This record gives sequence, C-alpha cells and structure tokens, in this order.
Amino acid sequence: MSATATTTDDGRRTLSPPGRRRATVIERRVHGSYVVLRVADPEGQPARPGQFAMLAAAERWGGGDGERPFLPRAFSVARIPAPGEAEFLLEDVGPGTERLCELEAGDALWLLGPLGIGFGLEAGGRRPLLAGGGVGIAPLAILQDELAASGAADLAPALLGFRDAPHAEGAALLRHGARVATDDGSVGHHGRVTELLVEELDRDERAQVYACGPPAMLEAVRALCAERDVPVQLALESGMACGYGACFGCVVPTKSGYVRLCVDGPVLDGEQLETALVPGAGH
Amino acid sequence: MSATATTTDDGRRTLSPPGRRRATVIERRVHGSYVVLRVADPEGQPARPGQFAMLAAAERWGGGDGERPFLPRAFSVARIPAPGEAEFLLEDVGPGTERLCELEAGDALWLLGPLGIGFGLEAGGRRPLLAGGGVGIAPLAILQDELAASGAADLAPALLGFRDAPHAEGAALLRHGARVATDDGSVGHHGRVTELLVEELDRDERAQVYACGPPAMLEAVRALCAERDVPVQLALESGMACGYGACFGCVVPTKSGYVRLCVDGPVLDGEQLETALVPGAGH
Amino acid sequence: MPAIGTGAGIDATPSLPTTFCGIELAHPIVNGSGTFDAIAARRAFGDALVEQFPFSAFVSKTVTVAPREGNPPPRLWELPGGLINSIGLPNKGLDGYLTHDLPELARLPVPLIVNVMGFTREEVARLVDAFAEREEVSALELNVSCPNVETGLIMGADPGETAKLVERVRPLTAKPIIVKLTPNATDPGAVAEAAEAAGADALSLINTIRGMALDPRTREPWLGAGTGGVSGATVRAIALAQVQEVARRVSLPLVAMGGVQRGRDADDLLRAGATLVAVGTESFRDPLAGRRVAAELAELRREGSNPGADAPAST
Amino acid sequence: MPAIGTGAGIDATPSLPTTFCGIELAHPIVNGSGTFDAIAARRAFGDALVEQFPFSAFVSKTVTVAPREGNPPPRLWELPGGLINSIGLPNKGLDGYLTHDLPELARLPVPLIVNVMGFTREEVARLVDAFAEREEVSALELNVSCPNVETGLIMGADPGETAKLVERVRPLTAKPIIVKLTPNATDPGAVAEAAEAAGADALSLINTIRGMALDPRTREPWLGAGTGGVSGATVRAIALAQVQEVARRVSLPLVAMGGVQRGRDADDLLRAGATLVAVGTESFRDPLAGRRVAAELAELRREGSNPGADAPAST
Ligand SMILES: Cc1cc2nc3c(=O)[nH]c(=O)nc-3n(C[C@H](O)[C@H](O)[C@H](O)COP(=O)(O)OP(=O)(O)OC[C@H]3O[C@@H](n4cnc5c(N)ncnc54)[C@H](O)[C@@H]3O)c2cc1C
Ligand SMILES: Cc1cc2nc3c(=O)[nH]c(=O)nc-3n(C[C@H](O)[C@H](O)[C@H](O)COP(=O)(O)OP(=O)(O)OC[C@H]3O[C@@H](n4cnc5c(N)ncnc54)[C@H](O)[C@@H]3O)c2cc1C
Ligand SMILES: Cc1cc2nc3c(=O)[nH]c(=O)nc-3n(C[C@H](O)[C@H](O)[C@H](O)COP(=O)(O)O)c2cc1C
Ligand SMILES: Cc1cc2nc3c(=O)[nH]c(=O)nc-3n(C[C@H](O)[C@H](O)[C@H](O)COP(=O)(O)O)c2cc1C
Ligand code: FES
Ligand code: FES
Repeated sequence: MSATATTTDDGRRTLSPPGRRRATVIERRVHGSYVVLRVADPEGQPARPGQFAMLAAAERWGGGDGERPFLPRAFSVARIPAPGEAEFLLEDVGPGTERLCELEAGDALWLLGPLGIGFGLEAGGRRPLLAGGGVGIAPLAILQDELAASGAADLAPALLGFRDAPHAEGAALLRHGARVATDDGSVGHHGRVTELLVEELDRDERAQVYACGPPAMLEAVRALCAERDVPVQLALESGMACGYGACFGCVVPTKSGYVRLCVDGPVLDGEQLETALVPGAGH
Repeated sequence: MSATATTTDDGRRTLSPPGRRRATVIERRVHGSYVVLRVADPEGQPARPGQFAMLAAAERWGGGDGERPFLPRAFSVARIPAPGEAEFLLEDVGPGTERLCELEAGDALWLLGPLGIGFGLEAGGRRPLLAGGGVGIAPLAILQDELAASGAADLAPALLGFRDAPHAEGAALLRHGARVATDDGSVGHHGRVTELLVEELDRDERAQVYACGPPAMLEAVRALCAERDVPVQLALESGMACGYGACFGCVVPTKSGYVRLCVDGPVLDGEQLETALVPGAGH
Repeated sequence: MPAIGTGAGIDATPSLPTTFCGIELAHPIVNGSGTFDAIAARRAFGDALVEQFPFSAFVSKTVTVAPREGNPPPRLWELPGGLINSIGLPNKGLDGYLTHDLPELARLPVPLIVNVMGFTREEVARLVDAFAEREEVSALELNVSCPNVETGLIMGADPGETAKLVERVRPLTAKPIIVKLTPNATDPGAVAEAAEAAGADALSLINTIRGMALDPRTREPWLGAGTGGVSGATVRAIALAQVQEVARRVSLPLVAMGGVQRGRDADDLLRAGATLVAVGTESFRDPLAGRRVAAELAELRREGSNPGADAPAST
Repeated sequence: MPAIGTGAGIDATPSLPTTFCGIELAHPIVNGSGTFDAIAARRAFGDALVEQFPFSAFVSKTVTVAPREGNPPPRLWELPGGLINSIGLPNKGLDGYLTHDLPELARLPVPLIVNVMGFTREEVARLVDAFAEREEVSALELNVSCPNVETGLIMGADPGETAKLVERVRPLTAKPIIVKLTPNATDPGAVAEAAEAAGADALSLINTIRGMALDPRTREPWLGAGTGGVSGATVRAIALAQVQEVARRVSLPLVAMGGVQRGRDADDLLRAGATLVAVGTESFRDPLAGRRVAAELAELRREGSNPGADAPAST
C-alpha cells in the first residue's frame, strides 16, 4: 500500500478507498503451518498496526465444488514490506483460507482495506508487551515493526504461543525478537503463552499489553491484565460479511452493548469487555 | 468403454451401469473450433452410435465463479477408439462445455452412460447417407465407423455443414470420407449442407438418411426427406438435467405427444415429428 | 474439503434401519416424488438398477385422475446449485398408472409410496380410494401444491383447506397418509398442525419454491410455462428452517427434503426433526445419489458426533 | 464468461435517469435497507464514499420506536452464493435516529428513504408521523415483515392486516409510502393488491426468506437467534418470480431486490416490471457494487438488445 494515507480515530485508522481493488500476489512463502502472501496494492494506503483487509481470490470465489467461499474474508495486515505492498499471514482453516493459501505469485485477488481501528501506540510511558497466539501473531508483526521503527529501544521480545513446531515457524514473522511457547513443548517454553506473560508482568508490571490470538487465549490475557490493572488492547475476531459496518453481523458483546468489530474494532480495550470469548469466532 | 455390452431396444441401446463413474481424460486434441476428449472408462460398455453420456468435470463443477455448471451435460459418444475408452467432440458454447474443454490429459470427469437409443442400422437395402452440422457431426463419426466396419463398401461420404473454416476442421473426425459445406464458402461447397443432401438424393433416392445438427438444419433435413419419402433418423438435442428419464425435462413434441429425448431418443424417426425445431434446444 | 460424491463405500446397501409409519426401511433415504422414474431408469440401467436400488422406499411421480401431457418445453433452467423446473406433472392418469406403472413398480425391491394430486377434494378422494386396498402400495402421499379449481387457491397453503382434504380422505384407507406441504405458504407450521389434527400420519416437505428466469437472448421468460419451482442446494437453508419449524409444531414423522446432496445435509434434516430424508435434484447429477447419501450418513453415524471433515481445525 | 465485478467503467456516475414516485434519480440502483450503513462506511472510507456514492438514493436501516440491541451473535452464516442473517434490527430507536443519524444521512448526495417498522399499527403510525414533514426525507418504506405483537401474525403476510396498516398511516404524510413485502407469504400478489388499494405509492420486494443452518461442530442451530433470513444470489430466481407476479397484479412502481450481483440481474428485474432495483448482499462483497451494477446496466442499455456476453454462440 502506498504513502499518502489519511488517518482518523487518533491515527489508529487509515482510511480505505471505497471500492475493492484488484491486487496481485507477488510472493508466496510458507512458514511451517502458515502461508505468507505478499501483495502488490499500488492504490492502497499503509495500514495502521491492527487494521485488516477483506480478501477474496479473483478466480473461483463465490461458488466452487464445495459450497463456499462466497463472501470475502478478513485478514490482519501483517507487514508493509514496501510502499504499495502488504503482507498477510494465513492459516488454512476452511474454504476461504484454503483458496487464498493456494494463490501463487502473479495471481489476482480482491482487496478492500485497510479497515477498522488498529492498536493505540500511545503507551503512556509503559513498556509495550506483545502477546500473540497462532495466526493472531499477524498484527503483532506490523506492530512490532512500527514500535521498533519509532525507536522503542527496550522492546521486549513478543510472546508467542503455538500448538506445535510447524506452527511455531510462524514466529519468524516477528523480526524484532520473540519468545515462543508451544502446547506440546516441541519449541521454546512447554506450555501457554500466558505463562510467559505472567513471567514478564511479574518482572515489571508497568506494561501496555497488545494481544491477538484465539478467543480462549485473549480471554486469559484479558483476565490476567484486569487482575493486575495492566492496560491491554485486544485484537479480536468475529465472523464478518462486509468489514465496513454494513451488515451488523460482526458484533461482539461489550460492557456497553454490542459493537461492530469491523468499524469499532477489531482492537478493543480490555476494559470494554466482560469477556473476550466471542460466540461464533470459530477458533 | 469395454467389451461385454448388454443391448436392448433392437440393439440400439447399450445399457449403462447405474452409477456415474469417475473417468479420466487420456488425450485432448483440438480440431479447429472443437475439442476432442479421449476418455478412459474401463467400467463402461461400448455405446451404440447415437447414444450419449452425461459428463461433468470432477473439479469445479457445481458452482464456480460464474453461476454454473451445476448439472452434468449431454454429449454424444463420437468414437470408441479402443475397448474401455470413448471419445467426445465438444464445442465451447457455455459454462459447462467451457469447463470440459479446459480438461487436460490426466484430469478426472464424472461420466454416466451410454444413454438413450441410438441409430437403427437396419437400412432395408437403402444406402446410408449421413448428414451433420456443427458439433452434430459427433454421433456420425461413430456411426460411420460402424457402417464401414460392417462392410458397407459403397458408403457415400458424410455430408457435413459448418459455419467457417475453423469449424470445418471438425470434419477430420470422420475417418471414412466427408464432403464439407461452409456458410462462408471458405472450405468445400459454399452454402448449406442440405444443398449437398439434395444433390445426393437427386442422384439416388434409395437412401436411409442419418442426421444430427442444429435444429434448423435438422428441420430442413426432415422436411426434405418427408417430401421425398426418404426415411430419416434424426439425433436431436434438448436441455437435459438427468439423461436417464428421471426429470421429464428433456421432452420434445412428437406426433404422439411429448417424448423424453433421453430415454425415447435422442434418435427419433423423421416420421414421428411434426418439426425438429425443439424449443430451448439452444443452438 | 472432500469432493462431493466420491462414490466411496456405496457397494453394500447402507444399513441404518428405520421405521416410518410402521414400515421397516433399510435406511432413511428415499426419493422425492417426480425426481426418479424407476421404470425409465430400468430401461437405461437394466437389472443393475434393481440390485443397487438407491432408495429404501420408492415414491412415484404424482398421479392425477386424468392423463396429463405436462407443460410445454423448455422445462428446465439451471441455477447456481440448483434448478427451476416446470414439468407440469405429466402422467398417464389413474387408469394408465394402474395398468402400466403399478405392476412394474410393485416389482421394485423396496416399499412403494404413491403420490397423488387432485384438482378437487373429490378427485383426491377418488385417487386415494383407488389405492386404498392395493397391497403393492405401502403409503400414500398427497401433493397439495396445486390450486383447487373451485377456489383457485393452493390447497396446501391454507390450513382450513388442507384439514378438509385430509378429513375427506382419511376414512378411505388404513394406509399411512403423508401430506406433502408446499413451501410457498405464509405459515407451513399451521398447515402441518391442521393436517395432523385432521388425521394425517406423516408430512413431507419441502416441495419446490416458485421461481423463474429470463432467456438470456430474448429476455422473455425462459420456461415454457413462464414460472417453475426451484429445487436443489439453493433451497437447502430454507428447507431446513421449515422442517425445524414443522417438527416443533407437530409430532408426526416427517419426510424432509430440499437440496440434499451429502450425508451431512441429510443429517441436518434428521437433527431438525425428520424421520426420513428424500433426495431429489441430486439424483439428476448421479442416479445412485440416494445410496451414496445413505452411505455417508451411515459413516457419520459411525463417527458419532466427531467433528469430521466439515469442521475447521482450531488454531 | 466475464468475471463478476471487474470494476470496469465505474469511474463516472452511470447515467440512467429514472423517476420514482416523483423523485428524480440518476440511475435505478439503490440499496436494500439494512445492507449499507452510510455513516459507518464514511468512517471507513472518508469523503471518497460520498464522491463515489454507489446508490442513486439511500435507504436507511429499519428504525423502530424503541432502541434495539439486535440478536445475539453469531448473526451470519454463509451459503453457497448467499447468506443467512439474524441481525435482529439493531437501531438507536426513533429518537436516536432523529438526533444522530438523520442529520448525517441528510448530507448524502442522494435522496433519503427511511425504512420503519412497528410492532403495532400505532407504532408504525408514530414512526410515519415523525418523518411526515421532514424535508430531509424523500420517502418512507414500511418494513412489514415483523409479527404484530397483538395478533402474533406477520403483518405483511396477510392482505387484510397490510391494508389496515397502510390505511392507518396513509393520511399522515404526503410523502411516498413504499410497502416492503415479505416473501414468506402464500400470495405476495394479494398483499400487493391490498397495499395498492389502501393507498401505498410503491412496493419493494423481496425481503429475506426464512432459513437456518446447523453448526458443523455442535450440530445445533448456528445462529444466535436460531433462524434467520436468506439473501444473495441463492434467492434470485425466487425474487424474480415474485416481482413478476406482483408487477402483473398492481400498477404501482416496484423496488425489486434479491440476489442482484450484476447489471444483467438488475435488468432481469426491470424487465419483470420493476422501476428501481436494490442491491443488498452484494455490497458486502464490494462496497461499490451498486455503482458497478448501474454501470453494467447502462452498458447493457447501450448494447440495446444485443445478446451480449451471456448468450452462447450458435453452432
Ligand atoms: C479482524 C480479523 C482479522 C483476521 N486476521 C487473520 C489473519 O491475519 N490470518 C488468518 O489466517 N486469519 C485471520 N482472521 C480469521 C479469518 O478471517 C478466518 O480464518 C477466515 O474467515 C476463515 O474462513 P474460511 O472460509 O477459511 O473458514 P470458515 O469455514 O469460514 O471457518 C471459519 C469459522 O467460521 C465458522 N463457519 C463455518 N462454516 C460457516 C458458514 N457456512 N458460515 C459462516 N461461518 C461458518 C466456523 O466457526 C469456522 O470456525 C481474521 C479475522 C478477523 C475478523
Ligand atoms: C443427446 C445430446 C447429445 C449432445 N452431444 C453433443 C456433443 O457431442 N458435443 C457437444 O459439444 N454438444 C453436445 N450436445 C449439446 C451439449 O449438451 C450442450 O452444448 C451443453 O449442454 C451446453 O452446456 P453449456 O453449459 O456449455 O452451455 P449452456 O449455457 O447450458 O447453453 C446451452 C443452451 O442452454 C440454454 N441455457 C442458457 N442458460 C441456461 C440455464 N441457466 N439453464 C438452462 N439452460 C440454459 C441456452 O439455450 C443455451 O444455448 C448434446 C446434447 C444432447 C441433448
Ligand atoms: C423435475 C422435478 C419434478 C418434480 N415432480 C414432482 C412431482 O411430480 N410431485 C411432487 O410432489 N413433487 C415433485 N417435485 C418436488 C420434489 O419431490 C422435491 O420436493 C423438491 O425437488 C425438493 O427436493 P430437492 O431439492 O432434493 O430436489 C419435483 C421436483 C423436480 C426437481
Ligand atoms: C444483513 C442484512 C440485514 C438486513 N436488514 C434489513 C432491515 O433492517 N430492514 C429491511 O427492510 N430489510 C433488511 N434486509 C433485507 C434486504 O434489504 C433485502 O431485502 C434482502 O437482503 C434481499 O436482497 P439481496 O439478496 O440483494 O441481499 C437485510 C438483509 C441483510 C442481508
Ligand atoms: S462485518 Fe459487516 S458490520 Fe462488521
Ligand atoms: S433429461 Fe431428465 S428425463 Fe430426460
């Protein structure tokens, strides 16, 4: 995505052009269980960390031998490797991600974005602490890039949890340091990423936590931070049809009622939530 | 298709196994505007000339980026190049034929057949005269093969009409002689195939005509033969959903009411018909 | 994603014994009326069809008192994942059916259900009466999706009309009477309740949904009859909602149908409250679809409530 | 086959001037109520949205008297070529709409149509009354797809109920009143006639069709609300049939919708008798879908009645 972005919402939202655009895959990499697509999107604007795009393959989408995909799917922008480009981290979990993971360099896709409100980088003097699980590490990569670029010298390694070694290869996406935990102990800490988080917070509670991952992990992080009065921003997931506030389908319950995750999120403050266990989020 | 066929309807119908089978494309040839698919179908039985099969690609059928194809499509068996094999001649006229024309050697397709009642080869001493138009030449190829094999020494060349030179390349499918007419005069006779037929009948009316082609051509052939009291068998087309009598969708009007073309045809006697202009046949 | 219809495991007849209105069936998959002609299929496939018969019971195409030619072609229009048909109930009429079809259908290896339709209550009564004592017939299905020629209204769309019809024919036979509901109704649940109260033994649903398409060239209606009925995958979600609603409101056994292509779809309808599931349009894509669906269903049952291939992996 | 939505030719606002109930529109493509939130979209897209506004008039999401949270999630289920939604009409309520939404929507570059729904006739009257004199509002659309809390019946499924409702609100405003029909009715044509006789200025159809899906893992209903409404390509043929039927039975202008994805689909509905066409679900796939459909329609008109790309070649 290119350079002259208009941002709103305290700099947490880069506006998207209103039409979906035909973008082109320029590189496809495999990181263990994940696929990284590098996409040329010359008309796009650089996303803020935590923002996402709605993606659909240009061919064989809206039908198929099975039933779906029909609607586009939401993916966090994982990195801006160069102006007019974006990277996405994908895991094949269903028909849409399966189709997108098949794309090769040269293939076209439809892209709408960047969308949503990203992370608030104002940490009020607290040290940023990144905690991610599974494919949820995607927005943490661009966040870490940005924090590193803005000169956060004491940037702690991102804490990343994975199921097993093939998934843990995703950690390579984070270029400025990561500590890994795996459920099966095959790589790094044997256990949950929240255990690493507890360790870090025990060491120094003056942190601003940024988290993204499966609902159960996010909920554990939220509860942990609430207990310790540590501010936390959570990038949530929910089923989305449109990504720009049109369908009211992506709501999650907050203390002040349902909010549309696509326009009022996907990053929410831990304080807004009773729970991060979103019904139907699927992972 | 392989060897031990059970036939019924006076030898004009080889029974089909009741399930659709996964067959494999073993060769794809291009004849000008047409594609010939050679298919390995070891469980199949050899079709009688005029019989057809319902085909669907094994992948990307029943959905797709556009709307269709969803149902299988009907294609005349054009040749039995070897036991357990069949050849089909295809023209890309819509989503189904487009998809099938894309298939390459090694690709799988679903095949149900042979279906329907083929041509009656008993010519009562009359000389067989084959007249085809466009993709309708397909069943005439296998018919000609069979007539030649059964020693019809004086077999007249098949009379074939095409739009233009690229279509006229389809004539190569007929291995035992053909005379070509084209609408634009680029190959062979400049004019209609019915003009060649008139010539032939003028020469010797003791013919048994076998015809397959677009509705307007079939109707011209039917009327011509009716006028001259020449027996004619017409292989018709109509929109088919099932191909085996289940849906009642493929009816054509005959003098004795509607008949299902897939079980009572596709070959009908000229005498059965008021007209061969079938509503919705599409070509 | 697994491909649809790999044809795996359909060699043996799937065993999922099911009782429906006292009739013992090998498995719960039957055909939708008018979507399989066992006599024509036998002409195409010979005895092999009988040996591998795809359904646990056979529902014949709608029979009317007088013979019908059916609608003018074209009668079919393909949709994304479906079909619009305007067949128009061609059939040989009651006498023709009794003379020509019934003897042949009686030789099928499975119980026979006869589907009938009349344009007045008395016509329906006459049809029911004709089959009331026939040993070859295990049950009757009333197709009530047609307009009553007297009132002009679709009988099956109206609870009162449906009740009167069922009351009229109920005393005529001891055989199970299945009422086939129309989905083109404001409240199929209310019609279902009326049919139950009037003495129906079972209900079947859904019939096709009114639809149409234009000829891409002439921009006039494509179908000879103008409009037709939509069936196939494209109606599946609508069928499931109607089946669930009807199952909630009556305690009769249900024959559910609408867009079934795979065992998973049949399982959805059974979970929504059906006893049997019918395969219609999918048989056009594969004559043995019914058998495959039954086999896939048996496989799902073996897996128990395991997530199986359809459920996505978790992170 | 041309790919859907190549986005070609949508830079200039398509010009197909259309008059609807006396309102001059640049082209006949509007949005379906509840499928586009211009305020949220402006947050995402900024002023560029206004500059390239996809619709020739904007229909706002259904407003009710009291604020509503909407249904519990999950609210969406994807279908082959469609969607089931159980959004549950979340909105800020009449006061919230008047205070927060109306001023913003009034600034859109196109006429505004306000869609309202009440659970009693008096509620609907109150809503109509509130907009009766508002200059910002060009027309009112009555969403009658909800159950009347007094009778328990869907108002819009019954001709009598619909007539009473329209008669009640007709005198309250001089603005055009559009009645949005429900497709879940035995005879939408009869409801249309009743609405016309009672003084409606226009009709819109179709709303979503009841449908449901099971969670592939738990095998329980997926949607938080159990069932929802089906929209998208999968309802197109059903919508077309209803639009044609209603067009035959009334002389009111119609706003037709249901599965429109391309100019060709819009053209089908216009040929079936509609004056305007609304794009709903397709906007979820592309926010500028309305503009693209209008451009494709303009292109079809330019081609005249040429067969175009959709029609197959002849042999
Ligand atoms: C803001 C945001 C950012 C995201 N970022 C990323 C990312 O960076 N990388 C990444 O890999 N993923 C990301 N996701 C998740 C991604 O969008 C989903 O994995 C994707 O939508 C799955 O689509 P699918 O077709 O592959 O799987 P689906 O089959 O759609 O499965 C996904 C879930 O949807 C549910 N589901 C199943 N069937 C249906 C149906 N018929 N209709 C509706 N729901 C159904 C199930 O709960 C299932 O678990 C993000 C999601 C959001 C909202
Ligand atoms: C017995 C028989 C034998 C045949 N043999 C051959 C053969 O050997 N070789 C060959 O190439 N072809 C053959 N055909 C014709 C072939 O079946 C058709 O060309 C094929 O079905 C076209 O499918 P399609 O999807 O490519 O085109 P379609 O888009 O289906 O177009 C075909 C026709 O169907 C109509 N149509 C358009 N849209 C729709 C729709 N949505 N639903 C229903 N109808 C629609 C139109 O009239 C159109 O012209 C045969 C047909 C029959 C019945
Ligand atoms: C071509 C066709 C013909 C049909 N004929 C009849 C019929 O004669 N009687 C009847 O009750 N239903 C008839 N139906 C409806 C089916 O029995 C079934 O209710 C409907 O197709 C839904 O199931 P499906 O989606 O699996 O096809 C017919 C359906 C089709 C597609
Ligand atoms: C997510 C969603 C929300 C909708 N909300 C409303 C609504 O608030 N009021 C209303 O009258 N119709 C509503 N509808 C119906 C649409 O306006 C339209 O009638 C229907 O979706 C058919 O059009 P489509 O197939 O183009 O989507 C909604 C539809 C969808 C998919
Ligand atoms: S995804 Fe449609 S409103 Fe959020
Ligand atoms: S194609 Fe179905 S009956 Fe002939």
